[in-house]
Amino acid sequence: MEEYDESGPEVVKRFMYVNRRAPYGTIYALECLEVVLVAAAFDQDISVVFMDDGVYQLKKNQDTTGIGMKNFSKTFGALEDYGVEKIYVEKESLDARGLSAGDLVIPVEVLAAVDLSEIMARQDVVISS
Amino acid sequence: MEEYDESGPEVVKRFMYVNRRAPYGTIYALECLEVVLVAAAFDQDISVVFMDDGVYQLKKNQDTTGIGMKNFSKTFGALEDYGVEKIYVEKESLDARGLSAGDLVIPVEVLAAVDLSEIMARQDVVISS
Amino acid sequence: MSPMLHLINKSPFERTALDSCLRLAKPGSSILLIEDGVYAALGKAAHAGKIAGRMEDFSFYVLGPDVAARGLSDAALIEGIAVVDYAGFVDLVAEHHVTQSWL
Amino acid sequence: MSPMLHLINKSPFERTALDSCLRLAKPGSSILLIEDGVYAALGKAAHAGKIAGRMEDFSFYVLGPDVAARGLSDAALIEGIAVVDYAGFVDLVAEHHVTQSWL
Amino acid sequence: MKFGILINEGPFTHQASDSAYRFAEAVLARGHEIYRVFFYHDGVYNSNRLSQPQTDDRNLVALWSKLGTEHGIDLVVCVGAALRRGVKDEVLAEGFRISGLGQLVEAGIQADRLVVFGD
Amino acid sequence: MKFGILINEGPFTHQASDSAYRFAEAVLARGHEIYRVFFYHDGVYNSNRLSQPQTDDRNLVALWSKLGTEHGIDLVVCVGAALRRGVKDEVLAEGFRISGLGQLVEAGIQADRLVVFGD
Repeated sequence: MEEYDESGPEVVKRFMYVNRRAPYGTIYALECLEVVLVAAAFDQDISVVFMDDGVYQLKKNQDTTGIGMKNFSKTFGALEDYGVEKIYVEKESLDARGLSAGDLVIPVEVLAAVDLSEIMARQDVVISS
Repeated sequence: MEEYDESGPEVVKRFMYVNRRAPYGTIYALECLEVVLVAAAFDQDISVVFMDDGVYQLKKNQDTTGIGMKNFSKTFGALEDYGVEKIYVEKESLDARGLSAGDLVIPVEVLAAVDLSEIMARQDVVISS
Repeated sequence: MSPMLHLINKSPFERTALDSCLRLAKPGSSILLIEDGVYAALGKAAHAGKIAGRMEDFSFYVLGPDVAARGLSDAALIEGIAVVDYAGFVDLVAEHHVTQSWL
Repeated sequence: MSPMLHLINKSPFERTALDSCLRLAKPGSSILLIEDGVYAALGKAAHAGKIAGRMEDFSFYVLGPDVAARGLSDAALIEGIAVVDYAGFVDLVAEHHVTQSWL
Repeated sequence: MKFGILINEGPFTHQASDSAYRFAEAVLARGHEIYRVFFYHDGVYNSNRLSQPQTDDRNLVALWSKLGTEHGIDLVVCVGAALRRGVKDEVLAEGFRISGLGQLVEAGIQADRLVVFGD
Repeated sequence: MKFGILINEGPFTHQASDSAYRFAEAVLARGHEIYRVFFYHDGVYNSNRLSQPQTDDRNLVALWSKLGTEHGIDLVVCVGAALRRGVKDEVLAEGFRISGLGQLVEAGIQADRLVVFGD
């Protein structure tokens, strides 16, 4: 019985995936996206956060032909199809970089740190890389 | 003839090894020390620099028993035996960390950034990690 | 809901993880400094004000074995930071609803 | 002696490599921004003043392929930074007596 | 209480694996259970049985292998991250198994706490 | 002019190996010579022939192997760094050789320029 309670479909946790790293300089951005795409298949409450240099992952017009790496920024567009709808970007991080929501490849919810803080505090699992 | 000129003992270059990372959190400090000990066997002009968090490599009283890693800070004492005598520490980095030369495991030459800058500019090879 | 535990493993001199954590963590949370993050606990270092100024918002902890490894056992830590060992680390994780690592 | 070439591959938002380089590099040196270091070249970002204020001391370069990869080809770079490709990177290394990477 | 552990970095280069190992030992000593240790990113290198540190250094692959075997802890290496980094069954140390990212998500669901160690 | 290259990080996780590879290609295209590429720290992982990235991704081990073989470039993997990380002859890709740190110092002496790529 206990095992059923734990693994049954009614166990829904709030998972937050936090992206604080720029793309291409390291692989963390790409491999975190791979986790999120897999996680979307589970019936859990998922949110994805981009803050600090992580906001650069979503910058429009990436063209990686000159560095020989895959341009994975287009894959963010698939998040909606995968049912991942809570995509938050910290306003302070955008501002510091002279960016705004219009510079990003997908529509996101831009939140001030104080509001993002409230959402973070409500999570059950926070995964960062 | 040209080959002799290049590989003969009279080719002496100024090598500088730059340490900017704290010990234990990453392996760079230890593996850079391994390079310096090997480099000492070559008849070249060697200097070793500690700046930024690299100055923490030389902090006295390291005791790694609780983290299960080798305490390699004692090995810095061997540098002199290996003939490595130019050991520079940036004064600004020490000051920012509330440290002074007396806190370090070996005697070093403490230099202001402006003076270290002159020595750096005279090198032939700079190796960092 | 119980407060969060935040883990910082980066030196405040080299990375901005601590700054981001202090900006985003909800007051009432706990912050544990491990690995190179322990340098943030030093009372005499230039960044000491960052933590000293937030003592009323957060409970600060530092991992003793990482402090000792770095030769800082005799250094003055910022007043009010509690030193824990690995067992204390486990207890902190257990006592808080969720743990976030600021990598 | 010809001046040095300094390589910066870290974002100025996350690491202090650029600060240390600007403190230690001898005026007259060249500084090339590569990889995540190219974010330091953005005219609109908060750190722009760090480089803009040192234009008389150093020659600044940025690696174009890394700029394009990060979607910054249409972004305004700080005035006076020259964009080079990998061939230009090689030429810069060849023209300077020694290259130092601020890892 | 059931703990999950995520390790993002390989042995030696970053302290992550060392910290996670000491944490795991303390979890068990405290009477808790470890539901799973998941190795992602460069963390997959922790399962490479060819690793041969100097004799006076700790052998993290052997330590994890032993901890996993002796306590029946599920040590899971991410297949995607492992393939690109050249970690395959032919070099996999005892006690580890290679599987998909779903195992990480499942650990997040099943464990009461998930702790991430990385760079 | 003779160039030496030092690579401190493994493939994929950091851009270092990618940058160094593009730089090496440009060095050759400019008519210069590459005296040696030395792989240190996690850079030793660049020589692991088991690396199998996704088919639409670049294969850095294969790229280095090919560049070294076709242009006769000396690709040296540090033995000490490699042993602790489990990179041994049995997984070494073609064109690489394992040797000591003296080879790095020698590259510094013999090459006109040494460029370091890392984290």
